[in-house]
Amino acid sequence: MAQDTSVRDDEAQRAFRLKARAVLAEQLPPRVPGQTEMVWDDETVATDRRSQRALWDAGLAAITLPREYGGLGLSQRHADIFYEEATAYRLPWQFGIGFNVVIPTVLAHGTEEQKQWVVRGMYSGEHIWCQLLSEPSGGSDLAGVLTRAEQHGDEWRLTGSKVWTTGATHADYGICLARTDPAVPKHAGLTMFLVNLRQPGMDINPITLLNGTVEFCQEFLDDVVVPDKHRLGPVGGGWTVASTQLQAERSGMSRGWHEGVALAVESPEITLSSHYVTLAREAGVLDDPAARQLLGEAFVVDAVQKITVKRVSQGVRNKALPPSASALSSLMTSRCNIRRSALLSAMVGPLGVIDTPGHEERSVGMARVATHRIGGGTLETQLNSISERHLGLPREADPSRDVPFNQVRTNKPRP
Amino acid sequence: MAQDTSVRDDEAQRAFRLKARAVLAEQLPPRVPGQTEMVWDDETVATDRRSQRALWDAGLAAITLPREYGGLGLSQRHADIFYEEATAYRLPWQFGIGFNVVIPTVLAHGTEEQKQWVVRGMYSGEHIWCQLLSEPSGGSDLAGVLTRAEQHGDEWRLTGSKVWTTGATHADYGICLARTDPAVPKHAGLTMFLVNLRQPGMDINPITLLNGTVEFCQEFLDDVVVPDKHRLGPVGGGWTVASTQLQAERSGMSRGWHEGVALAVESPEITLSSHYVTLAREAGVLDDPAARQLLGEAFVVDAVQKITVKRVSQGVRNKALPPSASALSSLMTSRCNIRRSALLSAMVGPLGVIDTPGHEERSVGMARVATHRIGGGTLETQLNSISERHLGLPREADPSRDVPFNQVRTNKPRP
Amino acid sequence: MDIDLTDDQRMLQDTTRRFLEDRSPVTALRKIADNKLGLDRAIWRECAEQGWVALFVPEAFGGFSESAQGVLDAAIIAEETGRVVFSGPLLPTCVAAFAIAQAGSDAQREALLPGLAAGETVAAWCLSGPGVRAGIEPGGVIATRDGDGFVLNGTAGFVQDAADADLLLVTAVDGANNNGAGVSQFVIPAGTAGITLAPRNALDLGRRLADVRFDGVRLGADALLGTAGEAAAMVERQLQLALVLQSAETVGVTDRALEFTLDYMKQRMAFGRPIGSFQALKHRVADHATQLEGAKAAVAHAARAVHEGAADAAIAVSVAKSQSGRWGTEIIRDCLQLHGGIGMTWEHDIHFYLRRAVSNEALWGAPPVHHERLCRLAGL
Amino acid sequence: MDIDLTDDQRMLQDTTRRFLEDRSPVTALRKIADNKLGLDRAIWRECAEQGWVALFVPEAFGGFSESAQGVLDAAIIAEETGRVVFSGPLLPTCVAAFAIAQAGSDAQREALLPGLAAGETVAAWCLSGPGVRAGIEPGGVIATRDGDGFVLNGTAGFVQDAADADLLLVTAVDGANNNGAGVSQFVIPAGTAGITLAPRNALDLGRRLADVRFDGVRLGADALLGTAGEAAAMVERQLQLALVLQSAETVGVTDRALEFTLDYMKQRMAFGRPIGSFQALKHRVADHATQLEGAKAAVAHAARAVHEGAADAAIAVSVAKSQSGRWGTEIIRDCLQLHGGIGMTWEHDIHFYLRRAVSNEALWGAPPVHHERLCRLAGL
Repeated sequence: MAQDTSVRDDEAQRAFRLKARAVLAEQLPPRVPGQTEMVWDDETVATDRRSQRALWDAGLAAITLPREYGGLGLSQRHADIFYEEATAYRLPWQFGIGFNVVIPTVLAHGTEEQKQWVVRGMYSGEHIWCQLLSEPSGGSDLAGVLTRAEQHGDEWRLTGSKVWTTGATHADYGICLARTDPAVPKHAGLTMFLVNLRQPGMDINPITLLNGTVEFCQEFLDDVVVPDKHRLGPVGGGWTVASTQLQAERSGMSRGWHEGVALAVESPEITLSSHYVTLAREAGVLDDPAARQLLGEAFVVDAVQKITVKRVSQGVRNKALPPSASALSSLMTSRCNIRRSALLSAMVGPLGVIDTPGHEERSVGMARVATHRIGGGTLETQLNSISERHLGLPREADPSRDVPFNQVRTNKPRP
Repeated sequence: MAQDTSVRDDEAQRAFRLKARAVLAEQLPPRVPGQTEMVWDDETVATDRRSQRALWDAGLAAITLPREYGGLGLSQRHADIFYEEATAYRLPWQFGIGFNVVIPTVLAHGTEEQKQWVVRGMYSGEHIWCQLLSEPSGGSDLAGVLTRAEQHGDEWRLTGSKVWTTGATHADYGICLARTDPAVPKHAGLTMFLVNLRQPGMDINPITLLNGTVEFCQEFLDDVVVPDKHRLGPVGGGWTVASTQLQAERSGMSRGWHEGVALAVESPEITLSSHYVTLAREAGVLDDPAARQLLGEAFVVDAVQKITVKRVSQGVRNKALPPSASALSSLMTSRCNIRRSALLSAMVGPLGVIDTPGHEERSVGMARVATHRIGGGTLETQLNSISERHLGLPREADPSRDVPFNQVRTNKPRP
Repeated sequence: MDIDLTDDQRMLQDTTRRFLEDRSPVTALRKIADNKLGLDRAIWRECAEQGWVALFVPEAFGGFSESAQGVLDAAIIAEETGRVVFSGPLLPTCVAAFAIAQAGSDAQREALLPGLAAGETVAAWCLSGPGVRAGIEPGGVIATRDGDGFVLNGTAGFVQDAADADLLLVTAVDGANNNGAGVSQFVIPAGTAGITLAPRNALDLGRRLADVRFDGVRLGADALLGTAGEAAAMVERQLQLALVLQSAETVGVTDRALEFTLDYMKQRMAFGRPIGSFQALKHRVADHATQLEGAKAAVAHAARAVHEGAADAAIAVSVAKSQSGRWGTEIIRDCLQLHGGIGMTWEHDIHFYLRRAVSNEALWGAPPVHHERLCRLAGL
Repeated sequence: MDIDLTDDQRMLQDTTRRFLEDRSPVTALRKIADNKLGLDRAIWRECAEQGWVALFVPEAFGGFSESAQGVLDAAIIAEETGRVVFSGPLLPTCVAAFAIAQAGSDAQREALLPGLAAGETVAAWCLSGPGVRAGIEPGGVIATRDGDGFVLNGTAGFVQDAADADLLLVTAVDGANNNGAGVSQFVIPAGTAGITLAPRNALDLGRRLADVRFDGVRLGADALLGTAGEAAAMVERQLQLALVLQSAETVGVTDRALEFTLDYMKQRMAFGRPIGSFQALKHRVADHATQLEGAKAAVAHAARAVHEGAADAAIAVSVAKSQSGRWGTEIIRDCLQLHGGIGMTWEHDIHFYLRRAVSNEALWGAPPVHHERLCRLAGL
């Protein structure tokens, strides 16, 4: 549970803590342990919008943001206090991408007017934001976007397709990278836009994943209109903006979308998963030394994943590790997921490939099928990032880097 | 044991078989099961030279080579018959690299005089041949050799260093790739030579490996003289010759240095290693289900290695697989060695890191240290070879390919 | 399969591949999965007309086992079924036909084999119990003597196509009054009184699995296959055949998945070049090709050993199962990864391949079960 | 170690690194290996003067355990010793000092601690037997009551620096006449009558290991450490300290090997470019860096948990051992591979690193031993 640091509060901090405690108790729903944080159903989204609005109205939102943009202008310590108090409540998770990715990007590259509008719209619970970044044709090559933006007077028209968007079904706005000049090298011809998702020409389709769940969307943009005042950064400066965005995404994933809350909620000690024990007991293998080897290693995998992510998060936050280290957490999580699925599958043998009513044994085999993660970039992106940014090995040659983009071999956009 | 196919012999083949049987029984030492084939001590080398001479004198050497170069001009079937009969004897293994690598290369690129001289010298037991190929500075980049050859009238002077040479301490000649023109791109400036190893300026040093054994040599060449008549192929044509050599080496490693004899000697059935069983019994873990898992998997690793190497060898021989497939055998062997060492180490735990007098348990831990193989190229060479030659994936870009060699960044030659 | 197929074998391979691509491509499986359909008996009849079961049935009963290389040819077919993640009852029906042809009475052979060979009769094989140790050992069903006949009690687990089967080949351990620790086999109509089915949702969307429960199922002496209490050796031979078919299928699944992954890597562009030109990806698939070659070698060796009744047949099938099972999953898992995001979607076929591989790895004894079996075969 | 060291800790790390690079670099180990030398007591005295053992010794007996963060600081030192594959008795001497400081009588503490702290006395720890299950459980030596004293019989295995030790910390299970299934500990001079040594050639050329045999070794009551039959909890705490030191050492070994491998990859050219620019190699070391970060996290967590006596200390040391042991070997094995041919030679240092990693993985319980221990700690 939360590490109570209230003994260190000064008077103002104490007052802030008590206000937060009262408002949270009155306005926010309780946290249900084990509940998925990012769940995109109408009811949850409505609840989260209400929660965010309540925090805003009570003066508990945008704690560390500058006052001139509607923030409270308080210290990181105040934010930590808020999260210490908030551990028992469901926070408005659906705004996490906005807070962690969109805000830093807009504050770094936006106009005064954009900063005002985005901060207020988001922190008041009105606007949920998403990222329109990857494209079906593009894979890991984010600078290779095919979505075109053409200027018509005071507005831009965007046409193309984006994919792997979290929350597009419920979001109001998205930041969207588009190509404004295909005749220059790929990084130079990009521009970033703030796009209204609720408009004609914007077709949003949930993607069914191989396990039948829906977590992401694909969007088709057909002459979607963006006023020029919603262009973020200069024309042709999109890659610089996207770099801020990607860095913010990496840091955010490393810290957690609601920074601090995960650390505060989680036990600092290593625990041995009772789920695995139940699995082993129900499979009847608790007395089998070979199965116990698999179980024991699964405990290790869990523990190492947890403490590595915690160490990296803490290191990046304290600047003991460079921001590039955050890819270590992503990769460790991928590797642990793969290994865990192999261990538990081996432990339950044939029981892993059938569904036992009322239990989740089926997930044992399903986890073997669905080890792949794309959140935060593919495995390959993480491996490149660690070796190049974190270990300082030479960057992979990119022969498409200096060629006019319209001369680069690309994939056809999928229909 | 040998698969006796004598029922299929025609009359001439029957006569050849009987002659081989008689000569082998009279002239060759028996095969000692488990004896290392390529062992470079004076006594073994002398024995092998005598054996080779005896086979030559009896008309049992160079069976399939053309008569004009001193061969017998007989069919592959005769060679098979010879190897069927030879399974009980120690064959002159030290000549294997000569037979399998040097002969095909010289027959493809040599002058008439060179062919005559090399075939007779080698098959009569007089000349043992080795390959002076890799260099300390070069690694897997074989076309990047730094050893220089300069022409002085009718002869060439070679200066540089070669490494990972098998048998240089006892060999008489070597084929040696050297750079004759550093001002052209790397593949274009090479020439191949037939070099006498027993001459001034040739300094041969055995290399002690990490486990204390000696299997390879490093040579320093300081103005070593090669007459121009011992240049193999045209000046600047060395890479073409080396390609033949490398292909011959790959095929030879896949077939085994004495083609056919390994297949004929080995049981066609899968056997479960009694060595592992002994190890498990002496460690006292035969009744431990977790240890039995490791033992059982070690049986699988052994069996898969054996039957994969056999399948690939047979496939390449019968042209059911392309020659590029031979790298599959090398890679499988590497992977199996690594996995086996991990399994057996886990099985014996602490006993793997101490030496038990009179037993080879120490090899369990030592095998963890010495899993790396460089025979036939590093793991990386095998992986490149399989993905590019066998699977047809695009070749790795080589930015040094088209640049004059003296403008390429290279490693300093080691002293 | 063998590295150099005979002309007949190559023709069988080609014919089977074309037949399956035409009549039962992966889109058929997608339709089954989307609509939760059961066994398509019409397709299975067509398969049988191709001679798939007839390989194990004597000519006198509608087959051609005398003229065919039963196990070798069946392994070629099984590998092809893997390439399309075929969903029919090849394995249990072939095992049943083999069992009845080898051990059945004249009456049983006459009554049952023609229907099996023609694809009119579908068989399911009840071998082991429903628990974690299921797979290669009988034990879920107990047979006790009852006058001239027998009574069966217990549950068989992971029974493929039990719901659609006409015939059950039941492997039972003998109760105390029935020859002690022996094993007996019975061939009985699926509708025999006292049998109930509990279907299980399977990870493999093309495999219908069920628990089959026997509650005091009374059988006449004519239901017995072979000699009571002495079926263990026959069961071992059936298991060997099943493992060859399963491992060959896994090889086909893996081979095809790696094949279309390589195609994808050659076509898919990133950073202006095909992703197959990235060395890290190339090295991964080089390892996959190598381990797959190992699985092919192991299955070819096992098929030949079982076909010829070689001394190492029991060992060879466990080696083939371990290698194909472990690496099938591992290779296709990484192939899915190599597809990037599209590989994670329901609309891409690769998850069907991976589901089959994971399922095959776990059924008929996961690799650990075969590692333990190899220790026992080594006399330990 | 912790991701954010205090200034004091950073200074300790720097000082220790410079001291070791100056006084005991890898060339010292090479000299030992080439000439089969024993323990260099002069160097060990210098190490002790750095305060390595004093961390566990109260000030009254020549140490400064009151002012130091014993386990945390010792782990920092152990990590540094790993970086140079140090060959001295850090682990057994620290464990002995810790044991005597915690459980010793005043007489024992007065007589023994000053010598240990000063590096004049070298200790060896006899914990378990010589067999495959050695590592974390007492059992090789049996103690039986003999009047006021005790008699020891049996063999302790894998005892580090036994041949050079002045002092043995012996962990014995109690014979039938001695409190049943309890565990007792004794601190005795290495030269006590009835003790014989059988040195074993070790894979790790910087580790001198021996079997220590006890044949009716008679001890007075003053040799007993703590209470007869009730040492189990103390032994567990000693084991936790040993595992922290060993795992921290492995992390140091691995960290340094990966570090010089990365340097090599940045400098070594092939095909006109540094080999570190090849993506396949880059991806391998990216994985290594990640698993090494996992080992660092696990060791840091374990050191803190043991230092603070946290509820998860027993779990944490097994996690640290499993992660550092498995990946230490695996990472350095591949680092050796990444060096190409030169890595295979005696003249390159990397084999010393790999030998230490393989040895550390196997001693004090190989990972499988700790996986089983975790199951027991989970109450299973």
